[in-house]
Amino acid sequence: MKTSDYQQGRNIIAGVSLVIASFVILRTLFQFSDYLIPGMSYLYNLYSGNIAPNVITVILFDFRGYDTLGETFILITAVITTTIVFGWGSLKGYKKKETPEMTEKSTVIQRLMAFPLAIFLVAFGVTIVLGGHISPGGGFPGGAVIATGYFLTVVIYGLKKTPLRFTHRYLVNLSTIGALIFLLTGVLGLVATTYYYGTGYYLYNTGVDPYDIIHVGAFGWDNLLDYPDPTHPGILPYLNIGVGLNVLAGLSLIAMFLMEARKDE
Amino acid sequence: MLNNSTLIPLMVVLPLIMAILVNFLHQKDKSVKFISIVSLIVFVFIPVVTLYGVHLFSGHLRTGSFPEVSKILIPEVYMGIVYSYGAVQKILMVVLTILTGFSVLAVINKKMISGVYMAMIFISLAASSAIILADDIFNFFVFTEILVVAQAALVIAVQEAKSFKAAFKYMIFGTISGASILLGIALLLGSYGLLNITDLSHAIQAGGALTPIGLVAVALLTLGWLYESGLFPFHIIKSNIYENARPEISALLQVQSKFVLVAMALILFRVFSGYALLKSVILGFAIFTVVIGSVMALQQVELRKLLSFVAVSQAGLVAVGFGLGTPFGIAAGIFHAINDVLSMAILFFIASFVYDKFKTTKLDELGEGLQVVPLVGFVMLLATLAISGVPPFNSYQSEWRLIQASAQAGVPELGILVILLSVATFVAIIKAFYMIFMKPGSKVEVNKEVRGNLTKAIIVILILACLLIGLFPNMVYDPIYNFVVSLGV
Amino acid sequence: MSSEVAALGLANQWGPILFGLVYGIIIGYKVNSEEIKSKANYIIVLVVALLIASALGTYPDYQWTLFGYIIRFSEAFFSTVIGVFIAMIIRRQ
Amino acid sequence: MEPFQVGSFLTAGVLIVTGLWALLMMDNILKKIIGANLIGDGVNLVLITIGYRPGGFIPEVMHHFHATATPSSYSHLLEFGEFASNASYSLPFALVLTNIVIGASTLSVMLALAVVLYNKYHTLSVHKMFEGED
Repeated sequence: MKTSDYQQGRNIIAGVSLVIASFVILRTLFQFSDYLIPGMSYLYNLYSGNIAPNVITVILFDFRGYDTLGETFILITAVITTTIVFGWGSLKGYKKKETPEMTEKSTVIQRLMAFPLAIFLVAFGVTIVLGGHISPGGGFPGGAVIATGYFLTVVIYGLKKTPLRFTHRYLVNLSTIGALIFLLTGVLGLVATTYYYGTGYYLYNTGVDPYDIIHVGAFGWDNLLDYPDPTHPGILPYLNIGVGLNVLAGLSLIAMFLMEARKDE
Repeated sequence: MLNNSTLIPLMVVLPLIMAILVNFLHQKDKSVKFISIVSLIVFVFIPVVTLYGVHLFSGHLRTGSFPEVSKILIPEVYMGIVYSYGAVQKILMVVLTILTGFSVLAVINKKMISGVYMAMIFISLAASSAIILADDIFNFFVFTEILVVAQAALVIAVQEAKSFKAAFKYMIFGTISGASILLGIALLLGSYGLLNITDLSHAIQAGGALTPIGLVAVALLTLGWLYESGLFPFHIIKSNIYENARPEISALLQVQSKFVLVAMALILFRVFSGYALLKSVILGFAIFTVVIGSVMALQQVELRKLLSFVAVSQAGLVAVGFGLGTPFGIAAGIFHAINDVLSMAILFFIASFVYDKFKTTKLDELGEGLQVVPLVGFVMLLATLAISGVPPFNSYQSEWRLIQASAQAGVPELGILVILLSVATFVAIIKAFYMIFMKPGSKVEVNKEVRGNLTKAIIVILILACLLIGLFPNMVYDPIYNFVVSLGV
Repeated sequence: MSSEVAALGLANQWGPILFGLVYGIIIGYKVNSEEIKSKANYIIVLVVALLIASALGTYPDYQWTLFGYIIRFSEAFFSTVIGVFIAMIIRRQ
Repeated sequence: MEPFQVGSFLTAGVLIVTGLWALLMMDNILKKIIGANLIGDGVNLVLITIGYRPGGFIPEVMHHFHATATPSSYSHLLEFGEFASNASYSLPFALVLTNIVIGASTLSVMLALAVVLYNKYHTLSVHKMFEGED
């Protein structure tokens, strides 16, 4: 067989390169700890306290906030791609179809506890989202927890009878709102710094104003961008809120699509 | 230090906002159409008016690095993300936005418009702009991942089994290359403590020879580069992608891939400028790509496959310019990338026209097209001349400069390779031209409803642009050369 | 400093409450409770929520101050739950 | 050289190698996807381990935080020197958070593609699925 010879040759090449790559990677990582330096982490730790207590959130949403924008958008891209894979209309069918196997499998205890637990997870997720600048957490973990709550009810009660009845359109709207909060907060920083300073900075933290560019407090509307909280973290919680909405909607949508598609076999 | 330039982030942010909006307005075709056309005009306009400079995201200025504690080798570092915008970026951005505009117009014209599809085009435009502009290695990584997913989505949208398989392969290898880029970044971050590309290159120069960790990082980043630009070990995956997308989208995909190639090669050269072996490795992979790509292009009997392999082999030629490693060679490589995307775009648009008009792109079945569409045939002939480097057109200028650069760099043999590639490309495409437009005995029906006036206009504009650059090459080449010299690679 | 912080927190902490309510209403707007037979569920929610909130509030490493942390944790948590119920009541009408 | 750190790096290396092996050598499409995810996890572990520092603080400026200051008084950036010289490295953690989301997104797209391919070919074997192609 010609194809199997070809396959075999390819396997041998793949195996040899795999062995070489494994050797190089393992050896490099074995030596790696001798070369480590604090680098920029030291600088971030040095200055982050000016903005919010949680250094990692400050890096994620302030120093490298633009990366986080990209991160938000890769989730949106994945959601849209999943939509394209299955087709926009593939979720319409579930209202007509009976999906008995889901509800029959779940026991009484599951059915009794799933909904309260889901509400608990939602509330817990919101707490994580809103506490991102003080304690470990933020928009991504919080949104993931909320989506877990939604998915729990879907697994126990089925997509048709679930008490948390998110529709496709609603989730798309939520993720649009979340992403727009992030994007437009950045544009607002750009516009405000251009207006007061002549040159603009995208995603400038207008609420904290660490470089004293727009003189927070001198004008009434500036204070709107400072989150009402004793730590005064500026725009970070707003970005967290937007990301949280986006992530909960995105992950729920992906889960919905993967769940529906499985039944279509 | 360059000044902060305000409008730079809008080149990425506006496409993202528009992508969100058109995704939101899915199924409202009229408003999607309106928004797309208006925003495309804005996208083309912004790179033209933006001033050269850097953009400091979140307003974080350059700060002292406390070398005794942080152990960073240079006295001052950028703490935030930085984008830099120079002459090369400007030219690449203008070409990218204009070609994206043409693709979007073609999509709108075919009534294939849908919100999600348009959103993916805008997101891929934003991601490739970010890759061109980024001066931060991790930001670069994030947007390459977005680009991979968005390109896969554009291929998936065809909804055929082959396109699903091509997209799946692309995603699987995309995760390998993404992981290898990130591991390379992690190794650099661990041993130099920096993410900004300018700072990183200064720190590596200040540190003397590369550490063993740094060597592995070079290898990993180069592996990622080979994948992102579709060079030798990954050429089949990339050509699969080009061939399975709609042809007018392939015109867009090849632009993005080639510009990612240029952007990432510039990053590699800036960061590891003192490392001589990198050039030879790149040259080796580039030569492999050129040879294999052109040989495979000669074998094909299907127009889209043929064009895909031509696109891959031309990407190899761009990489040859980088492999020479001299400023002259690098400038010639970038110049060739710009020339090549223009003429490849013409060929892909012609493929799209042929596909609409005759409902097939199999060369055996086509024929006698010149009597049906004489203008398209004439432009295809001109584009064939343009892509294979015949004098009045633009590729002649860049290939001539590549040959000169290889002679200067002490490898005149490469000049022969360039000429051979031109001949092979010419033969491959002229065969396609003959079989579509001249060969007697057509087996296909002509779809009379397809007028294709817009496609005709696009290809005429593009061939005029090719001619213009061919007649006045210094208009484009001089800024590129000055930019490359100023990088000091 | 801790009492100072706690006092400040009580005076100036309407952010988590407001946005917890907003989140709760957004999510609760889609809750349909017709399928749920037993109303006892809601009491379970509140009790479990209170217990876990206090348990997490006393977790030693992550607290700012014990009091401040419980306040901060609970306000977002309960305002979300309240928001969900408000939205459910609005839907019932 | 901290033995814990070296062990963690080696674990990450083993994860990456396992993932590569699954990706290149296994025939099942789901195993390939799991392998791809394992590689991402290994790289994440490398990044987390870079951030490790023996006896370091968690990177949160808790008791040092200038809580009572109002925003308008920040005319210059304050420095938290004592905290910064004791805290663990914080930048890699932020990068890991980004990479986790990237991994989840690519995973979801690949799973969706796997579902569609399974529905089309009724097999999970990549070999059979890609039969007849070069």
